[in-house]
This record gives sequence, structure tokens and C-alpha cells, in this order.
Amino acid sequence: MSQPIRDKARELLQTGKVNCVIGYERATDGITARPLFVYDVRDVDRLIFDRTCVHNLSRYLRDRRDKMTAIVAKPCDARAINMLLNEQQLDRQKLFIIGVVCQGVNERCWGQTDTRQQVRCQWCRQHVPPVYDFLVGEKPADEPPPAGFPDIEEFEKKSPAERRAFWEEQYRACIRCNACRHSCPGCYCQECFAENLDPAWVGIRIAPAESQIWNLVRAFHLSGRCVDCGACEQACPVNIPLMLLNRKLQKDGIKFFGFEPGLSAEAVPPFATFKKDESPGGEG
Amino acid sequence: MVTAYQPRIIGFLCNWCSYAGADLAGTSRISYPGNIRIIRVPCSARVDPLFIVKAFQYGADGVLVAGCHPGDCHYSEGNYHTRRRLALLRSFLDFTGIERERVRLEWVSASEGRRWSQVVTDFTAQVAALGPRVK
Amino acid sequence: MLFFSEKSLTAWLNHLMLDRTVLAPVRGTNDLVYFQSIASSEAVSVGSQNAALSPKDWFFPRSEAIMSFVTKDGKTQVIPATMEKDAVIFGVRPCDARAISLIDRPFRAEPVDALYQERRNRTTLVGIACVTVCQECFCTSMGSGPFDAKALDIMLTPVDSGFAVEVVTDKGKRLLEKAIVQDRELTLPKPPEVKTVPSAGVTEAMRRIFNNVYWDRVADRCIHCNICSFVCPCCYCFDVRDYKGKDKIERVRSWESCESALFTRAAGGHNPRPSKGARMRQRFAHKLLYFPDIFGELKCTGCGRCVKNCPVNIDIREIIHDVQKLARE
Amino acid sequence: MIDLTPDVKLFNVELDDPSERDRFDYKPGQFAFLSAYGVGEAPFGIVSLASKKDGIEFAIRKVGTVTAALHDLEPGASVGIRGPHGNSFPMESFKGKNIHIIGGGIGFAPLRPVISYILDHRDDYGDLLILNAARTPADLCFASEFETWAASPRTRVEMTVDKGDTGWQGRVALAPDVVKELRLSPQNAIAITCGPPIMIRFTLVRLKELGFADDQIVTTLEQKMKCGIGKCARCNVGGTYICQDGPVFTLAQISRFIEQF
Repeated sequence: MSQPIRDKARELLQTGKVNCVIGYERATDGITARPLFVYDVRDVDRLIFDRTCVHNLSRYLRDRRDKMTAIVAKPCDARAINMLLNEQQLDRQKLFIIGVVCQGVNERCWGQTDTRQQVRCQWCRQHVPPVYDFLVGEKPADEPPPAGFPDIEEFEKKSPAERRAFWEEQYRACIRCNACRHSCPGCYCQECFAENLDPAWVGIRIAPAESQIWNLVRAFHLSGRCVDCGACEQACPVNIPLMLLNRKLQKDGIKFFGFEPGLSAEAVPPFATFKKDESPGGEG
Repeated sequence: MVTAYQPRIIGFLCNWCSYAGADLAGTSRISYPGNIRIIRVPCSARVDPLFIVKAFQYGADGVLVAGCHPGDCHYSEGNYHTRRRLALLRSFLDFTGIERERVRLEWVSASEGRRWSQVVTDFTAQVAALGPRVK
Repeated sequence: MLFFSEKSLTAWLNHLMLDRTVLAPVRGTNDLVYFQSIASSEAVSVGSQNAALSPKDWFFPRSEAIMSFVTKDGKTQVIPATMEKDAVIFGVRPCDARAISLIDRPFRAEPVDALYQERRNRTTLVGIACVTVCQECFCTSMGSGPFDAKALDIMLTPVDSGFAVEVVTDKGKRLLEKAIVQDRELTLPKPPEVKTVPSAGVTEAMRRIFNNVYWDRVADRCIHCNICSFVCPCCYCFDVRDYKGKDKIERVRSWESCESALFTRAAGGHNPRPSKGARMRQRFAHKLLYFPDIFGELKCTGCGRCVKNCPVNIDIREIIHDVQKLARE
Repeated sequence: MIDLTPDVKLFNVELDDPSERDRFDYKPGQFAFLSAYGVGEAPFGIVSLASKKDGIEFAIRKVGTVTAALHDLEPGASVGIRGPHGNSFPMESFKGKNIHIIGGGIGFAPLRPVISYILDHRDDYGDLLILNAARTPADLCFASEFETWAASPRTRVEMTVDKGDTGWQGRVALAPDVVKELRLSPQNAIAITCGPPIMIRFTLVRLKELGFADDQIVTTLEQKMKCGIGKCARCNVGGTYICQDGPVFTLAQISRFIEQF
């Protein structure tokens, strides 16, 4: 799939349609992938695409809002672009989306060849980007499996005490580097609530109580917005299963509001609207 | 002497309906448990989910959010937004081990002093039954 | 040569735990290995890989109250923090030991960081030599090596059914007083081959290309996530803020990263490093230029944690290569 | 505590233990950290002279959480003080020279001890020119002292504002432009400047144009700091630590910085 991306990138740069193509290249371990910014046609042959290309590159678009940019986007990355368009964070006219058909990507493990497919990809039914200007790869013929959240359902079966114990251990592990936030396309606030000094919602102490409020509120701020791209979990240096939190919110978003973020550029996010006669989540 | 466990409850009350309702309960001398600490907010929609998580971090055992009945919001539609947010937040907190029964959203109007007392009594009993959040 | 059988090593560790805090690599949350205080030697997990975070966390903890304030009758008293028991850190790798010796340079320079100094004086480092290497490490290019014992008090080298013991310092010797070690002929394994990076002369190269557009280009993909600083064994940036408690106020110091956008932003909004490129350059310049200028040593030990953990593969080995190349051009 | 401008207050800090006062010896240009207990600590230039025995003065503008907390204190409240830190203005080497002081906004504050020192040792120094610049007339720090200064021998006080108001009859111009307009003479002179980074940068340029050599231009820099003792690696500009190597630098030293401040 790399060659058509290179050809398109070359054409876009040569014709001056864009001045930068954001894609992937091989990382220094020779195995995994890393983001690549191509400004010069001489570099287009460095572009690649395969199952190691895990990053959600749409995260970089906020740094290039006013510049013509082409971006390689997997289905979940394209959903993030839609989400950002829903929230008036991007100008579609400045964007050229090279969509790639995706059958799932692997865990990012530096230097390791025998990595598994990411858990979220098992239940993904979005193999074709919901938005693109140019599509790379064959549209799959098979009916995709229905979306589901078996991982979340499994976790919900635990008792409250078990769930609490599980997360408290994760809060202890968290070193509050904020990589989850910085890897996320949805976390574009100029100043995050966690950086507010007065009141200091999240103190600087790297301790479970502060990590709890950080992790819960971070995830909740992405409710109705998280596109299931897994960037946060792939970045986390202490392997906190952040997608459990995010996917729980996705599951409830569908159940309560019938909403899945990023499927359309014209969608109204669930917290920007309401129905007068609804009872989300049921009574009690 | 054995003292029964007394839960700590934080109440976020909208200025226009529920706070007035609680006030009415007071002036009408309708009693209700004193476990609740009331924070007045301009509208139930002012209650950022962050406030609720923060209340739990500071040791609250339960959080009650009260606002105007649907259709009666002073700002037309604030409480509809609150309803959506709180529905998701309750389910989410439950997932992380903070039982959904610890968070409640109620509609209490300015004339419902008695209902306010009932809501607080019910909720206090419900939270007390769960026991302390931090064991 | 002194020899520790596995059994007598275990007995020794259990003995040390009687009156000391003993930290050792333990497999913990999410299957990662961390240095943790142990209550039994069974918990120790010394594998072929280094711990996810270095033992810097003990000397320069992720968060700690460096002092507290108690106000009585209008007078405020300052109460400095202290350490309870003496400590031993078991299973320290040479790169991490060297990292501690690098943090020593600023923290033990006058005026000394008293709490850090106390922890250093009252903690003994027991190292384990690396007989295998991680694919991301490059310690030999950074003034250390898989068998380097310089910054340790005791060095253990794995041999058949036990460890060869090298007593490096008097502190180490005292710690071994109650240990059962035998003197016997031992054949030490060969140190493993470590990949190298062209670190010689990198300080001058950094100076030369300081204003190169290169930094902005690499920073394109940097997401300033701070992981590199947090996993680094010799990064020591910190933030300080007060915590108001019921009966006292604590002044808390926590790890911070120079990659953070707010790191140098002063009250009022002025930020001397507003761009990602300038911040990323700061981190590498501190390691490869400023620190060597002040203390004469590169502030990197080649442990490879940043290489392994960076989500977007900003690889210090590649940076050093590029800097050297650009400086030659 | 005295209000100097709408957002700057002058604080006089007295030590709980007066016997410690002599140990807290400092020179013009040095700074110290003040703690608002429960909020945090921040560095401030000392604006008094060590010869003032009844307290140590700081002029503090309300810009962040610590300064806001300090502003909210009642007179007599307890604060923490740590210092003095940093180097100082080389007052000895300035002897016999004409001194030009160019300060902008709150950046004028750290220059006040230099003025006081010169006035206290008036015969040791040549002519003294004081240029105080601010955004508006109300923001001119230490305005109440201008008259006393201007009345001192061989001393001239000039003021300028970025934006005047109804009562303002004086100059409306940016500090670097006033430096140019006044044609400050480099002859046997030292120019000392402090202010917002952008003002310092342009003032340095203007002074150079007027013929000042790099070692005739002195400034005092400010960066965000946490420790003040060369550990936290936050205030560095290039490899230079503002807290230890500075805050006072000559342009000769600044031009060797590889990073912009």
C-alpha cells in the first residue's frame, strides 16, 4: 500500500496543492513506524503504510491549521478528522485526506516483531475511512462483524470493589507524564483543566488521588468524541489500559444517545444537543 | 458508644428552583438529615462533571445534583444538558468503582420543600447503605 | 574472588530488611518491572531487561514534601523533611547507577539539596552487571558499560549458581559484614557487545548547530508528551507547589519536563521557549551541551528508555548522529 | 504594604528573628524568594538597600497565583523568605562614571536600589539619568520618589508612557525610542536597563547605535525560577543560569548567549 501513497504525495507536492504530507516512515528499530512530515518530493519514498502505522496523525493538524496539508488517514484517524470538523477545529478546504483501507493495526512495541493486533481492532467495523479525498487499498467485500464491546461487558461483570481495586492500582502506576493527552487528537485545549492553577483541579503531586481525577476527567472530556484510535494507550509508558475507560464511554454513548463520533463531518456531538423527552441511562 | 456511620454528601443546587426549594424546607421547618453540604450554583448545568469527581477525591460519599424540572429551567434548557451529562457520568464512575447510587440527579422546584426533604432523606439512606466510599 | 551463592544472597537480603528499607526490581502493575520496597527476597525479579523506571525515583522521588509549614500563634515554623531508615537498592544496573552519580553533580553541589544528600549518604547501591544487553542501549558511548561498577557500592556479576562480588566502596564493605561470601576461583562472563553512537565531540557539534532548522524539523513529530523526561534516569527537572492540609502546609516537589509547554512560561505570559523546536532542543542541549559545559560529562547514560518509550521515535542515538553530521557540513 | 500602581504593591518584609537580620546581607541587584504559604514561592528583586535595617522591600506586581496571594495578605501577615540569591550590580566598578538608568514597568523596580545606592554615595558617581517607562501614567513605579531623586545633585528624571491619559502632559513614546531621542552619551558612562524582554532587546540595540560598548551596557534578566540555586534547570538561557550566573549581565555577556531570553 506504500507505493500509491508515495505517488499521490509526490503529485500533491509537485503540483503545489499542499506543502506538507504527513504520513509514516520506518522507525529506527527497523520494525515499527513513526510519523513523517514530507515537505520535499525527494523524501516521498520514505513513506510507508502497514500494520505498524499506529499513530493517529490527525493530532498534528492543529499545529498546521492555516497551511495546506495532506494526511495519511486510517479509518479511525479519519473519524478523528470528522470529530475535529464537527467541533470547528479544522478547515476542510486546507486538508487533503489520503484515506487508507485498514484491517487493524498492531500494538506498538519498540524493537519487537511478534506483536499482537490491538484489542480495539478486533471489534472495529470501520475498515474504510468515513472521509477521504483519495483512497488507497481495496474496499473489503466481506460484511464486517457487528461492532461490540465484549471487553467492556466483561469488565462490567466485576464487583464495584474489584473495579475500584483495579483502577486504584492503575492510578498508582500513573506517572502523570500526560502523554495520553498529548497523543490524542481530541485534546486540543489551549489550556487543559489540569494546568489550571487557581483552582488547581489537579495538583502536581504524582499520587493516586491526583491521578484518579486526571484519568477520569481526561477520559470523560472525550466522551462523545473519542474515536477509538488507541493513541493514548499506545503512548502510555506504564501501560495503563486507557481504552477500557474510553470504550466504556463509547459504549454508553451509543446506548444512551445513539451516537458514534466521527462518522460524519456534519454530526452534532451528544453534549451539544438533547431531546426533551428522553431518559438517558434510564431512571434511578 | 457506637455511632452509626454518617455519610458525607455534597449537594449542588440550582439557584432558581432547588436552592429555593431547600430554603422553603428550612423556613417551613421540614426536617431532613444534616449530612448534606449544599453548594449553590446558577444552574444544574453549571455542575461540571469535574466538580463531582473532585468531591469524591476530597472524601464525599455521595453527590446530589438538583435542578429545575424539565421545561422549567431558568435558562430554558440547561437541565436537559445536565441530564445527558449526568447519565453518562454515573455509568462511567460506576465502571471505575464509584457506584452509580452515589450520584443522583433530582428535579426539585421552589415550591417543593417537602419533596426536597424526601429526596435528601432517601439519598442519605441510600448512600449510608453503601458504606463509606473510601474504606 | 568473592562468591555469593543464590541462597546466601537471599539470606543476606532478608537480613538487610530487618532494619533497612530494601528496594529491588519487582514485577508489578501491567507486567512492568519497578524498583519497589520489598518485604521478602522472593519478590525480586532480576530479568535480562532493566526496570521500566530507574531507581532515581528513590533519591529524587516523583513527588515528595520537601518541607512543611506549621503556623502556631501567628508564627510559622518550617519543618524540613527527613528520611526514616537507611536503605539499600538491590539490582541497580550500571547505567542507572551512573545516572545517579550525574544527578549528584548539581544536587550535591553547594548549596546542597539536603534531603537528596541524606538519601544518598544513607543508601547503599548493590548493582548487577549486564550479561545481556537491551537492543536500545548504548551505555559504552556514554561513559559507562555493562560491567561498569564505578557508581555502585557493590557489584554482583552473574556466574554459575550465584554471583561474583566486587566490593567497590567502604559503604559496600560495611553492608557485606553479615553476608556469607566465599573466596573462590571464578571465571567471569565476557561483557556483551553494546551498540555505539558517535558521542565523542558531540558537545562542540551541538554548539555549532544550535540555531539549525533541524530542531524544528525533528520537533514536527514530537508531541511534547514528556515521556522521555519521566523515564530518563538522569533528567531532574521539577516543579514545586504548596499543598494546604488541615494542620500543615506541605511544599511538594514533583517531576516535571522541560518539554512541557508551560515549563518556562512565567506568570504574565512571557515564555522564552514558545515553540516545540526550542523546547526539544533544550532537552538535548541540557544533556549534550550545557551539562557537559558545567560538569564535564554528558548527561545521558545510554539506558535507552527514551528510545524505547518515545511514541514517535525521537531517538537520541539518531539525534547524535545527525548533530555530528550537520556540524561537519 | 503600600500601593505603588494599580497592580504593584511595595512590601516591607521584617524577619521574625531580628538577630537574623545581619545575616541577610544583600547587594543592589540581588533577589530573594517570597512564599505565600499554601500557594507557593516566587523570586522577586529586592528593591531596598541592606543599609535599611527595618525590613527588606519588594515591589510586586499581581500577575499569577503567588503574587495574587501576596497581594491579598493583610499587613503583619507571615510570609516565607529565602535568599538573597544571584549576583549584583558591580557598584564599585561604576564609580566615577555617569549612570543612565532605563527601566520599564515593574522592571524599573530592581533598578531602584541602584538609584538609592548612588544617591547615598553621590560623590562617588558622575551624572545620573533616570528614565522610567510604563504602559500608562498610573503604572509608573515609585512615582512618589521622583521629586526627591530629581532634587538630588546632578540627577535628572525622565518619564515616558506607551499611552497617556487625560492628565498626562509628558512624553508618549516607547522606552527604546526615548533612549534614541535623549541621545544618551556613552562617554565615561554605564547604561543599566531592565524591563519586559522585548523592551530590553530593543533598548540594547538603541544603546549600541549610540556608541555604547558591550561592557558599558548592563541589564538584569528575569526568568521563571523554582530553586534559585542552579538546580532546577528552568531559568537557563542557553547554558547560563540566570539565578546563579545572573541576574545581572553586561551586554558583552548576553551576546555570548546562544539562546534568546
